[in-house]
Amino acid sequence: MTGQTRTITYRDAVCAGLRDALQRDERVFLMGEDVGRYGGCFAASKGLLDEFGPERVRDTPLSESTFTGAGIGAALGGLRPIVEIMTVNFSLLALDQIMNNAATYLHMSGGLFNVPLVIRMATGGGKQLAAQHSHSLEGWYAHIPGIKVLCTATLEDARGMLWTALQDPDPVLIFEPSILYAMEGELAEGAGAVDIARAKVHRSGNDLTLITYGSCLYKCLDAAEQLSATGIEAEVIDLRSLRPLDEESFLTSVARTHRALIVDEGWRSGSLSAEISARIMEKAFYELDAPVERICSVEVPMPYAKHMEEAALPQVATIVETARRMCGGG
Amino acid sequence: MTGQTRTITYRDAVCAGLRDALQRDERVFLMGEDVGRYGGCFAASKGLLDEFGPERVRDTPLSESTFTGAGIGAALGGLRPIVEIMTVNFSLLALDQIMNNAATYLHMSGGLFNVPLVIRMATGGGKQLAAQHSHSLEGWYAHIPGIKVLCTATLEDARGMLWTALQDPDPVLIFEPSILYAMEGELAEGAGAVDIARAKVHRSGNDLTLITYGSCLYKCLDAAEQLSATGIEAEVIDLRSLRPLDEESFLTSVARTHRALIVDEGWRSGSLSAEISARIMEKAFYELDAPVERICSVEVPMPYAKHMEEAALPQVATIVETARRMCGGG
Amino acid sequence: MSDFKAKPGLPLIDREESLYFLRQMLRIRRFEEKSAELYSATKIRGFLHLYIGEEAVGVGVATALDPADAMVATYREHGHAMVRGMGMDAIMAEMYGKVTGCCRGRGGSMHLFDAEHRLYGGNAIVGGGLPVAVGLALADRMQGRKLVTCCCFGEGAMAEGEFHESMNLAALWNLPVLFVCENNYYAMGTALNRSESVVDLTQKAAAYGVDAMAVDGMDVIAVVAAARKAVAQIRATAAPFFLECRTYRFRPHSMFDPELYRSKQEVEGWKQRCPIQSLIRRLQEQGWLDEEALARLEEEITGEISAAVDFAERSEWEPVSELSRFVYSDPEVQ
Amino acid sequence: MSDFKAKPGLPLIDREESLYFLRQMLRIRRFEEKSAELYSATKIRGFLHLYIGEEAVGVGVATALDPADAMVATYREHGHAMVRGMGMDAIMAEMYGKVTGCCRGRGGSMHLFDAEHRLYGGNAIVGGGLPVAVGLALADRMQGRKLVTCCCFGEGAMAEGEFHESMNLAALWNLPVLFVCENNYYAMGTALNRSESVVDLTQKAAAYGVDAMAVDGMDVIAVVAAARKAVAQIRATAAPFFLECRTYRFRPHSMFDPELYRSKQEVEGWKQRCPIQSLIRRLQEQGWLDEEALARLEEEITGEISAAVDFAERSEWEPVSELSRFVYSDPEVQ
Ligand SMILES: Cc1ncc(C[n+]2csc(CCOP(=O)(O)OP(=O)(O)O)c2C)c(N)n1
Ligand SMILES: Cc1ncc(C[n+]2csc(CCOP(=O)(O)OP(=O)(O)O)c2C)c(N)n1
Ligand SMILES: [Mg+2]
Ligand SMILES: [Mg+2]
Repeated sequence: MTGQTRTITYRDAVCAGLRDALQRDERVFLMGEDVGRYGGCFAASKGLLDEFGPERVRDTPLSESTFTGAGIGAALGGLRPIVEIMTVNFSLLALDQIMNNAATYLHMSGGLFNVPLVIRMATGGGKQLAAQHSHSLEGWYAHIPGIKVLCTATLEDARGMLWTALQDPDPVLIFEPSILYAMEGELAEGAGAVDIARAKVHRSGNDLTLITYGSCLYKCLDAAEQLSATGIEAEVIDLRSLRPLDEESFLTSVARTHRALIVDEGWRSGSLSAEISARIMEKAFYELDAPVERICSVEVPMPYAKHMEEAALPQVATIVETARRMCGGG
Repeated sequence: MTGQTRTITYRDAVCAGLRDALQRDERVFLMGEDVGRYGGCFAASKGLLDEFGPERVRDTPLSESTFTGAGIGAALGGLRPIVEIMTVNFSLLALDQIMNNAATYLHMSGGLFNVPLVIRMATGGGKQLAAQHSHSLEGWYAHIPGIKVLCTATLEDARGMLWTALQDPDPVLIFEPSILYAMEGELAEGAGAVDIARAKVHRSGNDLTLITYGSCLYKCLDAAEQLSATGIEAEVIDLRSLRPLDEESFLTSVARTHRALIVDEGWRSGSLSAEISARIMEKAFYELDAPVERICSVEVPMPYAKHMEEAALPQVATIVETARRMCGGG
Repeated sequence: MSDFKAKPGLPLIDREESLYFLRQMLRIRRFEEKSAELYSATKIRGFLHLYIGEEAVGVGVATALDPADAMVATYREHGHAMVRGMGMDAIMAEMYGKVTGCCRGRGGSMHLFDAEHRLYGGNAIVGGGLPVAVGLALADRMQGRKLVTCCCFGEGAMAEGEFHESMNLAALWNLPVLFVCENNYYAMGTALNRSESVVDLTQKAAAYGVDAMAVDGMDVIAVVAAARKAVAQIRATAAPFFLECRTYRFRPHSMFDPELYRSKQEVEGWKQRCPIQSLIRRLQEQGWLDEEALARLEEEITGEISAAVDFAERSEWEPVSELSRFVYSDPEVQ
Repeated sequence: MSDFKAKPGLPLIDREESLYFLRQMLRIRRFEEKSAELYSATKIRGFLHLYIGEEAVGVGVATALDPADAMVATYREHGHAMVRGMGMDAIMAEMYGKVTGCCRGRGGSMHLFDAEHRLYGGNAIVGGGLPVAVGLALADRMQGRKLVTCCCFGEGAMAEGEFHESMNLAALWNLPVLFVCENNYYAMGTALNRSESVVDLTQKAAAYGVDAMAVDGMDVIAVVAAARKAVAQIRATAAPFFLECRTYRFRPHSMFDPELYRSKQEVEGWKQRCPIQSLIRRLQEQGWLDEEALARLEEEITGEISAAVDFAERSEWEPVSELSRFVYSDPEVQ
């Protein structure tokens, strides 16, 4: 790897990952609604149809359940499909295929049939798309054994997780926070596959652990900066893999900071944040100087109006405030 | 209410609740696969077709998404539909209608349209039905704002929750643990509607709180008896409503017992038990003498073989053992 | 399948009515043009799907319904809401996100609801409204109301399983649903022939024994005629009917669409068949509309739109404290 | 829709083959009779769906396939597994829940899998196998293998949206899927005419431009002939084909069904058309089978079954410590 970097968007990073996969392995193909001629509903596959042709970049009809199930079949048949479901909101139509087929084939067949399938989808709110288009269900998906669940918050991960996921013999769901597609940043020229088993510490600190993933990572990093100005040093952990959870990462951190705040865009009750809190309860209870807290989305179908949506989503100010209170400050 | 009781099965109790609802309100009708001529896949609606006719007891084609959505439409149109989805395993096909329509109509329309719909479904394992027919997803459903989620563990609740749910202006999901249909017990002659907002303490005790719902209630009660023999008095709480959660019930109990063990048939990670643990963490941390623990299903697609299924599900022995350890015993 | 086909370019037979169609189509057109402007000015956000080019369909179909009939539409439903009777004020304020919007700013462009006019959305999940429409029709029939539920959806929705399930259930149970396929030949960037193996969509209806008809969706007179026949048949038999309206959207799918998937010529070709221009031409040919009347009409509509924009601008935001209201009907439940 | 129809009661043309069909059908019949017994004896648990009465379909269709072709079936798939080549031992042990079962006892009756014979389940979600079959066909085609994927499902599954989506996708992408509808006229207790508005199921195929044929599913010779034509056409064109086999299940839906929804007479009427009895009659008429040969055949099958039961009885349970194995391929991942 050279030391050189380029400024690109998250969208470009996703696209580069897709291109890379299609180039490297002829068993890989991409299918989903409007991935081809339209260029992807977030323009993340723009140009790939021309580059790889309609056999390998397949526009599907609107039928989430069947093209997802077809991805399972194609994986069983020796290919390495990347199924794109435009957004998590539409994936509910494919849930039967995901939970009852993709997640069960290996176990149910006593090890005979594994399903090397990658399903990508955009997730999250923040774009005023209202109740049916703003779900953050990646943490909810993480409940399902038999699949792996990733969420790519950084350019590195958007670029590199796909290839690693494609090497995996089992179904992997990759969630891309849609609010990040336009985000710009620096990416190493030689960036490639990344590990998908470990969480990543984005900022070190000894006073409090902020545990998060996805687009809330940036809210946590902002909050950590503000906290630092008031003398509180927060450690910020991006989980990256929501299933399996790298619990060691946050348990180790909490053993040092003795305080944990989880920031999760999912609806609070039954969110991934609850699981993390419960694990800390079970495995680091005696390390805690204060109860673990959670900042999640308010439990409402997402409203359209901007001020209402902002009130529903986790915000930096709340993180700062809560963290300060937890650390005995204001 | 007379003091007299009758011996009936859980199945009969469900049936009596259905009959009652059909008799009391002509806007009520039942629809689902095989609810009519077959008599219900668990025989819970046997006889109702003859009694109420095919307009009010409607056999549907195999199309979970559409008959659930039609239930939403019928509720919007002034009826009080009871939609039966045979089992939770098939409800995945209807999840889009449940989450994107039933749960959102009221909020998304700014209060214009409420959806007075009841959806019933069987849930749970224990019958050697393997990976695609043994899900316990009621706790997972409890993540969704805009719906209410009930789970009926007792004859009283199987008999009485339906009518209360039908009075509710909003969508209510009622989960019936399929393992309980054959359970016999005593039910008061005059049994009727029951409250659906409160959890129920089935057994009092000061040493430990067992928090559960559904068929695990009986495992907890068994365990509590065994614990009692060794001098540990467990309080046993049946949550009954999984959304909203009656957190007061368990917080009050934990404030007294200082120890809580949650028993939940859902897969451990991201189960309702995690939410309960997290809430105790947040609201009763300083009351705890030991970390809250959870006994859940092992995170595997359910195997068919009996011994393997038993190993996957929460069992009395594990509850007893864990509770004793938590109380400083063996 | 039904054997009657509406012929294109029928002579206009009713002056009042024809002028009404023109007014409605123009109202939609100008309202949406203004909306696009306001989107660029960031007054309106989220997704905005314009109906421009397709106005004859919504106007034609809505005209054939009685006020008490029900409608379920998609995220491309400004037109439907307007023709059903919702005022521009309520729609514009909704798109501004103001509390005076039809849904208090909760829904936005994709989720217009109206209890008085029985508009049950505004559904942003493709195909998601179909089962709901079947249920509404069931409720009407079970309660002895001789009403029709009209369900509008794009041709793209016909690939979804719910279309099939809903057609089957409506036919099986004999439910008064008017299925209106707004076939604009594209689902976002996916052309009909890349979405359906059989592009004659009335064939799908045949598989369920549902009477069907295809009509020129660029000709409002033809759409009205077809829709009236369909509605009359539904009212007489309670059986569902499938009406395919062949139309075209002149604008991108939403405000984010680079339109890589179709040619400028194709779009231009369809624009030649603009439903508004051709009705104006026919009205002028018949001597029912002169330049002055048209100018007056445009002016009235401009006025109505400015008033709506004014209304939206002047309106209040819903207080944030109301956020959790309406998750449940009972304000105590959280 | 295709215009060729297999005629019922064709003369038997090949002795060897006809005897093979008989053997296969009898193997299924006797194996399942034994299974029902073992269910009552609580050796087998969970759901057990018997294919008795429908054997001609599975045998006929499987015979038309090449060993390298793929199959996806339902929870009523013992027959399919056997004809595809899975031994009775592996099936019986699976239903006992023993580690020597085809899926180590993980799947049971509803989930028979076989990598060698490309049997991809055994799917207990009605309609759930259809998209998977489409994907398998896609994989074969994209990798240049001229293979067919055969997907069996009941007529009840045709009401599910996934049927529609899968037919459309297979037709649109020209994928070599043989869709086999095992129309036994009931989905649990729901009669076909309460499940479908149009009961001529080949009409559904027409809506996707898929060639279709209906065949007497009680006549194995007719099923084989039809399936061979279908498979040949698929191999030649890669296009999907829809084959409806009209049949009947003689037994209850599963072991818990009181059969309130159909009359004894109806069941008896169909039993008169037992595919096994009628083949035996025809073989005897043609002088290709005498009592002795039949008795010998029965005896061989009885022996095969006892051996399988023995095998299952003698086999070990999978150690509980293996429970979490195969959740993921990598044993380290939990
Ligand atoms: C289930 C689902 N999948 C995908 C989308 C994203 N999406 C929104 S509109 C659209 C195209 C729909 O096309 P069509 O039904 O023809 O209606 P049109 O937009 O042309 O009016 C798509 C794919 C969605 N909203 N819902
Ligand atoms: C999606 C789904 N809904 C309901 C069921 C319960 N169920 C199992 S078999 C069956 C009937 C299926 O009938 P059909 O497709 O005709 O097949 P058959 O059993 O007659 O072979 C039903 C309703 C299921 N397994 N899956
Ligand atoms: Mg379209
Ligand atoms: Mg059947």
